[in-house]
Amino acid sequence: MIKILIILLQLIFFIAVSPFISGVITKIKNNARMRKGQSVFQPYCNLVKLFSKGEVISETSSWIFKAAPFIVISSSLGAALLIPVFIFSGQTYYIGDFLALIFILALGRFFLALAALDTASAFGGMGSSREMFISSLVEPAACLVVFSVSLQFGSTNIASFSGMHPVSISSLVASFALFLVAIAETSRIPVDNQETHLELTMVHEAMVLEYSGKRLALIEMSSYIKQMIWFFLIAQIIFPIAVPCSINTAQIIPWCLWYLARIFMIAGAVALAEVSVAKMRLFRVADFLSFAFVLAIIATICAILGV
Amino acid sequence: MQAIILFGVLASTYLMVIAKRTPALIRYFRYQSFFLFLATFAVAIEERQIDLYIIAGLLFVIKVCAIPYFLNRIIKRMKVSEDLGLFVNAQLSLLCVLGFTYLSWVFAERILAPRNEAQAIMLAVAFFVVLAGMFLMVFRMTALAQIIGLLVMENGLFLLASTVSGGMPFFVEIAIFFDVFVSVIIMGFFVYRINKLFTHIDVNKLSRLKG
Amino acid sequence: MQIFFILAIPIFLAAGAFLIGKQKIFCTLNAIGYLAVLVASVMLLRKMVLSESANSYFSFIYFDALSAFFIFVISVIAFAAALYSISYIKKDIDSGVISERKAKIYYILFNLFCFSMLLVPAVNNLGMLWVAIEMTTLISAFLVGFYNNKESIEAAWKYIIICSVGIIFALLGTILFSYAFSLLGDVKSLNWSDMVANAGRMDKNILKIAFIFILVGYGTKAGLAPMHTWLPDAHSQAVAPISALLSGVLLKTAIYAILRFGIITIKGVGFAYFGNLMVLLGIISLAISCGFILVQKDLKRLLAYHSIEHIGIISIGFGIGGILGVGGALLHVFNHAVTKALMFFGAGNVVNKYRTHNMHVIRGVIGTMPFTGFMLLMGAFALAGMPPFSIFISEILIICAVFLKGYYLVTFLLLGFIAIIFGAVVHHFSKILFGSIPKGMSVVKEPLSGKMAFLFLFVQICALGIVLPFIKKDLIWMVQKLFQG
Amino acid sequence: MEHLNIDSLFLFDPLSAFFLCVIFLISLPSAVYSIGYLKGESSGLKTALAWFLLVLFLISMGLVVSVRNVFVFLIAWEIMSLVSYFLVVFDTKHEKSIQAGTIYIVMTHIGTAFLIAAFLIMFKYAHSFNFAAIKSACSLMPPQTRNIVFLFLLIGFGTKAGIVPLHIWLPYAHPQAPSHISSIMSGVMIKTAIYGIIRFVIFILGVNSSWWGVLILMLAVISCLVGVIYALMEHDIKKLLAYHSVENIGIILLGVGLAMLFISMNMPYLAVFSLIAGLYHLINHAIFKGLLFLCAGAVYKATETRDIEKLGGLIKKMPQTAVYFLLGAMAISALPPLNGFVSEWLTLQAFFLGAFSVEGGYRLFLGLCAAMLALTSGLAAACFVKAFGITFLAQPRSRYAQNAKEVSLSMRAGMFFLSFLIVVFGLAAAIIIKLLAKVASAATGINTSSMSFSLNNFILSPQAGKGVYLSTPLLAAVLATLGIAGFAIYKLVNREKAVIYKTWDCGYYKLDSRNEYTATTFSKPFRIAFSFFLLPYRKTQKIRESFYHVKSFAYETHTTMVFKKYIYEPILGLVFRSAKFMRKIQPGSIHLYLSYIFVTVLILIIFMRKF
Repeated sequence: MIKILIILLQLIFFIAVSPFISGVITKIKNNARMRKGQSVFQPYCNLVKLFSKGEVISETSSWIFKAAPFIVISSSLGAALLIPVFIFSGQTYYIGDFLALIFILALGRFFLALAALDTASAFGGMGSSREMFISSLVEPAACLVVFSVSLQFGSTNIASFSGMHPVSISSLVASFALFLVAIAETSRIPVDNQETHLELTMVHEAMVLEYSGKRLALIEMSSYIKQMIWFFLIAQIIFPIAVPCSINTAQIIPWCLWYLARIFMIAGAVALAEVSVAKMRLFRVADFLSFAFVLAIIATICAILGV
Repeated sequence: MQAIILFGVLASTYLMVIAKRTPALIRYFRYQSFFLFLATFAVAIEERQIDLYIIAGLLFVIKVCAIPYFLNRIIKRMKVSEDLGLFVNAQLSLLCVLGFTYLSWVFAERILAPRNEAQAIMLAVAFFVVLAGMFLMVFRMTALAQIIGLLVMENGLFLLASTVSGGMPFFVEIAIFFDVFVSVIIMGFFVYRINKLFTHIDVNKLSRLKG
Repeated sequence: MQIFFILAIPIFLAAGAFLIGKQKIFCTLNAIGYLAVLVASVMLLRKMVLSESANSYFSFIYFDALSAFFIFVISVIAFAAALYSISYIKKDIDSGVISERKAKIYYILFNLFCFSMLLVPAVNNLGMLWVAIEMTTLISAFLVGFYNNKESIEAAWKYIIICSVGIIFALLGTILFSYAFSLLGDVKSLNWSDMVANAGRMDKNILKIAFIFILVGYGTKAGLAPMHTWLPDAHSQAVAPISALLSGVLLKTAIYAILRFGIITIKGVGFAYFGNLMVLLGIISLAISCGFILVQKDLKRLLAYHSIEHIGIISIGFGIGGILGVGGALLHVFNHAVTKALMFFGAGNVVNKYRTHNMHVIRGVIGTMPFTGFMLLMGAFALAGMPPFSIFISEILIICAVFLKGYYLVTFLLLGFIAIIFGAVVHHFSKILFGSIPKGMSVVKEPLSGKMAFLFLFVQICALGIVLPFIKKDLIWMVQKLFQG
Repeated sequence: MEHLNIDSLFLFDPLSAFFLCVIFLISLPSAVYSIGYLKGESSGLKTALAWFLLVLFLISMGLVVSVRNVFVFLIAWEIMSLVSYFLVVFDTKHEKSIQAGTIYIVMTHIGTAFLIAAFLIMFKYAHSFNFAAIKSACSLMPPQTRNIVFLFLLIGFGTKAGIVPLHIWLPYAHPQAPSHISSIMSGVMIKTAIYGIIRFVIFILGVNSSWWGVLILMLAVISCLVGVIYALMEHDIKKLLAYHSVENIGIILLGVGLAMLFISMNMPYLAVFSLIAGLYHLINHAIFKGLLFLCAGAVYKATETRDIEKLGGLIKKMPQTAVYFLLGAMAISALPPLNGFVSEWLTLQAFFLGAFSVEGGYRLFLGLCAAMLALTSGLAAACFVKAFGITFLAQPRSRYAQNAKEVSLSMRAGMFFLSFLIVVFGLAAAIIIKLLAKVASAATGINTSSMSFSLNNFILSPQAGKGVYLSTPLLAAVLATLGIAGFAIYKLVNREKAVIYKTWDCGYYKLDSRNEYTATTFSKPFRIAFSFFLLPYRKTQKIRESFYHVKSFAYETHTTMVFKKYIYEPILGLVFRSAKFMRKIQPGSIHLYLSYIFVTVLILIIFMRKF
C-alpha cells in the first residue's frame, strides 16, 4: 500500500515540478536577453488555459490522432517512474533500467510522429520526418553514454547510479554528451526552437501544430516531464549521490532539496546555452549529434581506462 | 626393292603437296597407292600368304582404280573449277613437308624403338605420309582435297600397319577397306550436295555455323 | 545369348523399315522392337553384374559388365528415341517438311545407327571396335544432313570430316598398340582380352604414345575439347531424336572405347598417366563449354555444349578413378544420357512449334506447351545438377572423389564452372520458358507417344535422384563388379 | 560414405525442435491467409500448384532443420532453394519476377557451392556424413583448415541469410513471391541459414578462435545499417520489408556472433545469454516480419499497388489490417512492451554485461556495436513511421487507395494470430527465455541448469547481482494504467465535444492529398545525412510546349545501389567479356578445327613426359 502511495507521490511530484523548470529556463533566458520576461509560473497558466479550452480535430485524422496524446503522456510518466525520486520505490525498480527508459520514451515519440502524419498537413509530415531524423541520430550517443556509465557503476539500473566513488573524468564527459543529447531531445536551441512557429525551423512544434485544447495540454505536460527526466539523469551522472533507502524525513528532505538544486543547475546551463548559440540548420544537426557521439566514445574510453 | 618402293611413296607424296590442281592430286594419289600395292605384293610374295595376296588385290582394285576413278567422275560431273585453293603456296608447303619428314624420322627413331634400320625408315615414311595427309587436309580449301588428304593419311596408316605388325588381322583389314570405300562414296555424295546448295565446293566458305 | 538378340533386332527392323510401306504401322513396331531390346539388355546387365565371368563368343564378340552397362544405356535411349520419333516424324510428314519416302529412309538409318552403336561395346577385336565407331559416324552423317538445307549439309560435312580424321588417329593408336603387343613376339592379335592379359610387359613409351593417339582420336568423337568443334554443329542440325541419340549415347560409345584402351594403358604404365590426361582434357572441356554456354543464342547448340561439359565431368571422373570416381562417372554416363535425351526431345518440340532455334525469340513455352514446358523446366534443373535429380548425385560423387584425391585446384575449378554454368542455364531457360506468350501462338495438345517418351525418361531421372542416396552400398558393389574389367 | 538408413537420418534435439516450431508457427497462419489471398488471383490449377509448392516448401524446410546427415541436409537445402525459386517465379507473366528468380537461384547456388566445399573438407576428416562423426572429427582438424571451413560455411549460409554484401538477391526475390510465401521466405527460410551457422559452426565445428565472433559481429553491424538505410529509401512496401529482413538478420547475428566470441573466451554464462538473445530475436522477427508481409499482401490485394506513394488513408478503409500492421511496426521498431523490444533489450544487455567481463579493446568494440544497434533501431522506427504513416494515415493519394476494401476473413484470421503472438512473446518473455535456455544449451553443449535469467515468471534479470531488471508485464500494466488514467481525467474535465474541422491550410483554398508529405520527402533528411553511402543523384527534365514556354518539370531522384554497381556488375562483366572472347575460337572454319586436332596431338606428344 505504502509502495503504491509512494509511486503516486512520485508521479504527482513530477507533474507538479516539471512545468516550473521550463518556466525557470524561460525566465533565465529572458533575463539574459535583458528582458523582464514572463513569470516562472507561466507554464502552469498555459496548461490551465489549454485544459479549459475546447479543441478542434482535423477531419482527415483517424483514431491515431486522438489516441496519441494519452500514449505520449503515459510513456513519459512511465519513464518518470523509473527515476528514483524519494527512495527506491520498490516495484518501479523492477520495471526496467536505463535502456528500457530510452525505449519507453521512443514509444511516445513514435505515436506523436504518426499523429503528426495523420492530419495530412505538410507541416505535420515535416515535423515528424525531422523529429524521427533527429531522434534516430540521438540513439547511438545516448546508448553509448549509458554504456560508459554502466561500465562505471557496474549496472544499467538507474537507481545504482549512486556512486560512493568521486566524480571521474569519464562521467563528466559522459554527462556533457548526455547534455547535448538532452538538448536535442527536449527540442532546445540549437537543434530546435520552441519559441517560433517558422516552418523552416519547426520540429516539435510542427508535429503538434494540429493539436489544440486538452490534448495539446497533455502533450505539453509530457514534454515537460521528459525534460525533467533528462535533466535528472545528467545531474545524477555528474553528482552521483545515494538515494535514501528508507522512509524517514531526516533523510528525504535534504535529498529532495539537493535533488531540485541539481536539476535547476542543469536548467540554468541549458538556458545559458540556448541564449549563447544560434539555431543551426537541420542538416548540421547530424554533425552536432555526431559530436555528442564522439564525446560518448571518449567517455567510454575513459571509463575503460578507469579515469 | 623396298628402298625403291619407299622412295616412290615419298616422291608421290611430295608431288601431292606441290600439286595445284585436283586431277593432278588424284593422279599422284593413284601413284602412291600403287607403290603401296607393290609393297604389300612384295611382302605377299615373300610370305606366301593367301590373305596377303587378297589384301594386295583389294588395295589395287579399290585404291588404285576405283577411288581415283570415282573422284575423277565427280569432278567431271560437277564442272567446278579444278584448282585446290592453296592456303600456302607450293614452295612453302614443300618446305613444311620436308620439315615433317625430319620430324617423323626423329619420332620413329627416338620414340618407337624399331628393331632395325630398315624398319625405322619404313616407320618414318609411314608417319610422314600421315603428316602429309593431315597437311593436305588443313591447307587445301576444296572438299575433294580433304577427301584425298584423308585417304593419304589412311594410306600412311596402312603402311605403318604393314611395317610394325605385318598388317592387321585379315578380317579387320577387309573391314577397313570396305569402310574406307564406303566413307569415300558417302563423302562424294556430300560433295554433290554441297555443290548443289552452295554452287562451289570450297569448304572454307562453309561458316554459317559458328560460336 | 541375349547379346545376339540385341544385335539382331535392329537389323531386322532396318529390313522391316525397308519393306513395310505404311509409316503408321512401322513406327509403332519400331518402338516395340526397341522395348524388346531394352528388356534384353536389362537381363544382360543383371546377368553380367551377378555373374563374375566375362563372356566371349568365338573371340569376336566379347563383353563383360562394363559393356553390358553401356549396352543398357544405349538401349534405354534408343527406346526413348524410337518412341519419340513416332510423333516427331509424323508431325514432320504432316507439315510437309519431309516426304513418306524420306521417313522410310529415316527409319532405315535410325536402325542401322542403333545397330552400329550397340555393336561397339560388344566387339572384342579393337580393329572391329574402330570399324564399328567409324560406321556410326558414316551412318549418322546422313541423319545430321537429313533436312538437306545449307546448315545441315555444312554440319554434316564438318561432322564427317573431323570425325574421320579423329578416327584415323584412333586407328593409328590402335596400330601402335598392336605394335607394342607384337614386340612381345607372341601371336599377332588385336583382341582386347589378349592385350589386357599381358599389358604389363609392353613397351611403356609406345603405350604412352599410342594412348595419346587413342585419346585424341576417340576424344574427337567423344567431343572432348578442343576436338569438340563438330559437336555443336551436328547436334544442332540433326533430327531431334537423333540429336538425343548423338549426345546421349554416341559420345558415350567413344568414351567406352577410350576406357577399353585406358584399361590396357593403366595395366601397362600405371594409373597416373591415364588419370592426368583424362583430367586435363576434362577440365579444358569444362572451361570451354562454360564460356560458350554463357553467351549462347541457339537453343540446340546450348544443349550441345552442355554435352561437352558433361563429357568433361565424366572424363574427370574416370581420370580420378577409385570407387567414387568411376562409380560417379558411370552413373553420370547414364544420368546425362537420360537427361540430355529429355532436353533434346523438349527442344525438338519447341523448335517445331516456334520454327526457330534463337532463344531471344522463343518466349513463354510453359504457356504454349504446358507439358513440354514443364519437362524442359525440370530437365534444365536436372541438367544443371540440382537435387532431387540424378545428375546431382553423380556430380557430387565425382567432386567428392576429386577432392579426396587431393586435387584441390581441380575441385575448385569444377565447383566454379558448374556454378557458372548453372547460372547460365537458369538464365536462358527461365527466359524461354516463362514470360508472356508471343502473338499468334496457340496452346497445342501434344501426342501421347511423345509424352510417353518424356515420362519414361523423367521417371528415371527422378527415381535415380531420390533412390540413389539410399542404396550407395549396393551401388558401390555394382561399380566394383563393373570395373573388374 | 556410409549406408544411409532412415533411423539414423533424423535428429530432434532442442535446437531442431525450436526451428521446427518456428517454421510451423509462421507457416500455419500464412497457409490460412493464402486461402483468401489466392482466391480470384489465378486459375484453379494454379492455385492447386501453389498449395502443392507450399507444402513441398514446408517439408523441405522441416528436413533441413531436422536431418543429421550432411548429404541429406545438402539435398534438402537445394530442394528448399528450388521450390522457393518456383514460388518466386510463380507469377510467370512478369519479366521482373523471372529476373528476380534468376538472381535468387544463382546467388543461392553459389552459396551452395561454398557449402559443398566446406562439407567436403569435413568429410575428408570424418570419412562420414553423419553429424556426430563429423563433430568428433572436427576436433582433430588443424586450425588453418578450421578457419577455411568456417569462412566457407559463413559465405555459404550468409548468402541464404542475406548478410551484406551477399544480400543482393533478397530485395528482388522476396517481393516477387505471393505474399504468404514472402512472409514464409523472409520469416522462416532465411532463418534456416542461421540454423546452419549455429548447427555447423557452433555445434559441430566448435568455436575456438575469437576472430570468428568478431568477424560475424562486424558483418552483422554492417548488415543492420545497410539494410535499414536502404529500407528507408525504399517505397515499394514489400521491398522495404525485405530490406528490413537484412537488418534483422544482422541483429540476430549480433546475438550469435557475441555467443561465439564468448564461447571462444570461455565465458559460458554470457555465451548462453547472448545466444538466447539471438534466438529470441530470431523467433520474434519470424513473427512480426511474417505479420508485416501478410499485411503488405492484404494492402496489395486491396489496392493492386505496392508503391506506398500511391496509398494513404487506408486506416479508414481497412481498419483491422491497419491495427495489425501498426502492431507489427511497433514490434519491429522495438517499442515496449512488444516482443521486438524484449529481444533487442536482451541483445543490448548481452553487450553491456559482456563488457564487464572482457578486456580493454573488446570493451570499446562491444560498446560501439551496441551503439550501432541503437542507431539501427532508431532508424527502423523512423522507417516504420514512414511506412505506416504514408500507407495508412492521412488522405488517399490515388484512386487505388480510394476504393480499397477490407480483406477477407481468412486473411484477417492469419494476421490476427500473428499479432496475438507478438503480444504474447512480449509479455511472456520470462517464461520463454527459460525454454530458450534449453535450446541454447543444446546448441553450445553448455549446462545451463545452474544459470538463472529471470527472477520469476514476470521479471527478467540477467546476470544476477548486477541488479538489472526488465518486466514487460509490469511495464505494460503501468503504461496502460497511466494511459487510461490520463484518458479518464480528460473525460472528466472535457465537457463540450471536439469540433471536427478541416486541417489548417494557411489560407490556401483547397487542401488535398497533393499537399501531403510523401515518402520521398519524409526520407529526404536521411538521404542527405547518409549521402556518402547512398550516392543519391537526380534527373530533371523540362517538358516544353514550345521553345519559349516550359510546360512542366519532370524531376526524379535515385540512390546508387553501391554493392550492385561496384561489386556484382564488374564481376559479371568480366565473366561475359571473357566468354565472348572465347567465342572467337570457333569461327566455323573446318580447316582451323582440323588444325586444333593436329596441334593437340603434337602438344600432348611433346609434353608426354610431364604426365
